[in-house]
Amino acid sequence: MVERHRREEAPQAPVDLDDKGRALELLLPGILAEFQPEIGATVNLVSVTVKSQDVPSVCRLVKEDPRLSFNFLMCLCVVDYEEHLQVVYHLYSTDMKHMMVLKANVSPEEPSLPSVTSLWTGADWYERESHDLFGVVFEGHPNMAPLLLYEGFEGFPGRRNYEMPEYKEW
Amino acid sequence: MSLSLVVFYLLGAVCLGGAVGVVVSRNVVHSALLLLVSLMGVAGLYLLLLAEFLALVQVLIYGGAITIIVLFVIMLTRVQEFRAMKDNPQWPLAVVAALAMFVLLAAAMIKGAPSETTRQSVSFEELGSSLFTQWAVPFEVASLVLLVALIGAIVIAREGGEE
Amino acid sequence: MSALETLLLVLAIFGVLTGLSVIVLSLIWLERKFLGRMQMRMGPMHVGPFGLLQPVADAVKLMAKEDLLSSLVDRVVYWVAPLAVFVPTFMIWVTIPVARDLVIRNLDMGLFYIIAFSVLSIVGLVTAGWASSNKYAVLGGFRAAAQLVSYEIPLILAVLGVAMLAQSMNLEEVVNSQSTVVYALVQPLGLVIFFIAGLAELGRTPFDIHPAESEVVGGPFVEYSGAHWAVFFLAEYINTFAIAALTVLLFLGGWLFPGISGDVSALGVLVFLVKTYLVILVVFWIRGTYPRLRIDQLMSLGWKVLVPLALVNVVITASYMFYGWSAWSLSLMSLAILGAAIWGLSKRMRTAPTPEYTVKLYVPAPEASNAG
Amino acid sequence: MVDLSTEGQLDTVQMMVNMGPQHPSTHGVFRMVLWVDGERIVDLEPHIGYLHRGSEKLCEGELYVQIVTLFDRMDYISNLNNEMIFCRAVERLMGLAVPERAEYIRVILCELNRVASHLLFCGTFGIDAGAMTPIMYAFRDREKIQSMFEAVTGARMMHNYIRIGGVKGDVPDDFSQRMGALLKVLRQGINETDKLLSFSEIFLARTKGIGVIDAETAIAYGMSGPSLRACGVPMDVRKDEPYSVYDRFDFGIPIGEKGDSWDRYYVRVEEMRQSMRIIEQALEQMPDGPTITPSRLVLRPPQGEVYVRGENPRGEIGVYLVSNGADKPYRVKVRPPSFCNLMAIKELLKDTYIADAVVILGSLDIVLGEVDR
Repeated sequence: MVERHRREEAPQAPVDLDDKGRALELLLPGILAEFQPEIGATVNLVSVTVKSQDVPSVCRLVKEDPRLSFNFLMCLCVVDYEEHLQVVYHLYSTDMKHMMVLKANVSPEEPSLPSVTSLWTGADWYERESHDLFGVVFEGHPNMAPLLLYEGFEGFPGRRNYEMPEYKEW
Repeated sequence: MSLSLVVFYLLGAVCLGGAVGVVVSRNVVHSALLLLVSLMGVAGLYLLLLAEFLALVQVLIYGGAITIIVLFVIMLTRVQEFRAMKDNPQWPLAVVAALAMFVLLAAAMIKGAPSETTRQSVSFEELGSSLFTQWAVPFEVASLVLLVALIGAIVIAREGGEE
Repeated sequence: MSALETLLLVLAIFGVLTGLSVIVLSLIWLERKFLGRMQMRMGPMHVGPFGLLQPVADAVKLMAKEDLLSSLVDRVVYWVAPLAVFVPTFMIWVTIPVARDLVIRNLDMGLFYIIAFSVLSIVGLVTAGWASSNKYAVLGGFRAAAQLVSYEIPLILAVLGVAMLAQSMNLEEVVNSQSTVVYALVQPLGLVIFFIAGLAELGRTPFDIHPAESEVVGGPFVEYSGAHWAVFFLAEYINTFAIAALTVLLFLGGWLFPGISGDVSALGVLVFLVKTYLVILVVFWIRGTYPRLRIDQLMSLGWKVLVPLALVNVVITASYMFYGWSAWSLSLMSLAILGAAIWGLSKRMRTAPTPEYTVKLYVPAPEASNAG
Repeated sequence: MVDLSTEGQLDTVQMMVNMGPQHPSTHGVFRMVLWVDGERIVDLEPHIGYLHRGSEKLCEGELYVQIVTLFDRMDYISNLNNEMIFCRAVERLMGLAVPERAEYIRVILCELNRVASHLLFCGTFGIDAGAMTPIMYAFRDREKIQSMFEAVTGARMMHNYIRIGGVKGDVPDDFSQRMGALLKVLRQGINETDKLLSFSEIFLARTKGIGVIDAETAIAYGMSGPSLRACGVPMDVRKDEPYSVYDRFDFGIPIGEKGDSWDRYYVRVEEMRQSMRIIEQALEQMPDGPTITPSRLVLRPPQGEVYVRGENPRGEIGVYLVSNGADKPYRVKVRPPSFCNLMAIKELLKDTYIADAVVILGSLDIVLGEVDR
């Protein structure tokens, strides 16, 4: 069975940023000041946590700011931390060749946040996938139809509290 | 009854049967195929009359080209609406027209039919040389008409394609 | 027509049918083996010596196969379509001679007859596509109609050139008139046009656009199985043989070969068959080498290149006939036009010489690569 | 009177063609609903998910060492690259050092895997374009690579050879010689395929200028790998952020110009040559030593999250790994390159012919196991 509780006693992985990451860590607070982001770091990347309604404006800012120019949406995913769902954007810049993580928390009951498809066309299927598996609704997405699951699938199988159906012979 | 007469009646039956089928069939594609059957019957009749060239032209032009184009058009366009068009309320008019045509032709045939025909085959060469000498002007006019039609078709097709 | 003549005719037809079946079996084996060798495979090898009985085994399998039928097919048309393809392909063999005087009926307008009847099989393909009630089949049927109708024209015009040279449409006379020099040398342009148009008529690579299995999954034949599919298959191979045979008869001297007297029928048949199989090997060779053209490229090749070239061919042949030029001047003109056409075509297809058609190699500056 | 005007009635019908999930040219169970006007594609709607096995979710229920096998089955054409990316993610999280020799073996096998993957692409792309011989040539060479893999890893496809902290075992004794011989054969084979297909007039006519995408749009869609490099963007993780020992080799990044199908094809052909250069250098530099850092069977990495990038044959793969300190990962998310490349299909196929659709889809070189996961 999946281990449900977080193991508080486990050691924390050390943060080990490279030069670009450290530069970003210094640069980001100034640029994103108005959104009051929580700026931290994962093991190898700078991570920025913002409020879910700020996501599009932050994304636009980091995409258009010449010092950052995050023009490449590397990955978009949802992590279910049970008390909240975290939508994680991995952003990359093809010019500066640096990368950052943008996070936004949404409530598991009514998860919804604005779509970023207008900024990165490639967010399209990622958002649909997240909708399929975690039930996160991306407002303003052109077509929220199921992508990986079939029409009428019940439940959100990506979430940790999803009960896998018993194995059945067809 | 000679063999050729039997063949004649058979081919006639094929022609008429096909033609009736074209009109009666509710399926447009079936109609087109029956049209082909009918036209092939006509080709057979030509053959029976020793007009080999005409028979082959019938096969080539009507069998090969016309029927395929008709099929092509039918399949490419909305078949459902063609089904509706088969219930054409103008059919009494068509019957009258067809009957009038029949009467006209029958009268002409009865009046003009020779009592005894001599069957003779026209050779390929004779046909060719007469077309290009004696009938050169009509032949050229005919090809000009076809050319005009061809260009017209291209112009019409282009208008839709490139605006 | 006496009873004996009728009997002979029936026997001849029966003989041709049997002969064609054997030839088709041999072609299937040859194609698989030849392609296999080209692709570094063995080809069939387990059934019979050298896999010779593989086509027979295949035929038996196809006959024994269950005929699957979609519930939406238009049954009558569906069953008639294979026949509509097969009958014309068989009928043209009435007038194709395989050696001097070895033909069912030597028609005076033999060439015209062949062309007229070969067109009819298109109807079969189109209706097969339509009756299958499968969209790939319909698409394939359309493709077949568009392609085959278009390529009839250059084919006929190329044949016309030969008919003009031979002053006859009788195939036997066409062959006999090549006793001094084969028309392939007199009219290389005509040969190339005829062969290309013939390939397109057969629907073989690079013109296998209507059965294109990677696009329309077999086109008109997609829904057919078992014996009905076998009939299409049979027709396709008979057609391949017919086009090769016509190439040989029209351009390569038929059963004539320097030093071999064509009067002996058996020898003539042998020469004819060897030539025909060589032409067929070229067809297979092309199949093993080239990708497939797209339908619009095929159409523009047909209408914008082959038809004008075929017309030019007819015109120069007519001038040659009319002004009584020597044969080698026609040959030279034909070659020159052919060369110019090939040069122009390759120039058009390649907008620039080869070196531009490579990708560049990007090597980042050393400091950039060491940054991480 | 009946209305005999043909206005609108005689328009050609737009036909809906369901291409896939069972179609010879969709490279797996991909489905495109095409609306075609004759042969021209008016609109299309791609559908994926037919091979969705929930790999990412499955990872949450497996031990770290077991997950490597799940990654094997994601992109089943480039198994070793996939194994590598996951192992690197765990190693990065744990700060686990990998022995030099293991790194070299990894690089050699991954690059060989890249060659195998691209060979398969060349063959299937030939099939898509209607040429039936290239795939036989390509498979002849690919078989040799698979045999090499078998000799090293013990399996032809699902290797499970790259392990967290190194590789399963050392390579056979005559590895260098055999690799040298293999590379020689491969070079020749690739040249043959190249001669047969790449510059054939018909192939050029079918692929040049077909499915053009410009760099900006490609980046917006998140395309990566050869498909992006064909647009002239030299983006390659092996150069941008060299992992493993890639910074020790001298190799170039082939980039295209126009971003059409031919560029996508030929970038891959050139990449095979570059990969072989890397392999040769790696074989020369390969040190002796252990091939795995001993670690416990049940790994418990520290809490934290990590995102690692890697260059797969199909494009940039990424693994986002969240650990809560347990013996199983809390969340694994893969950035599948084919998934992102395939997203651009709508853009690429607009207003092309059905025959082009097949070529363009083929030129993207997708693997549905990875798209659907």
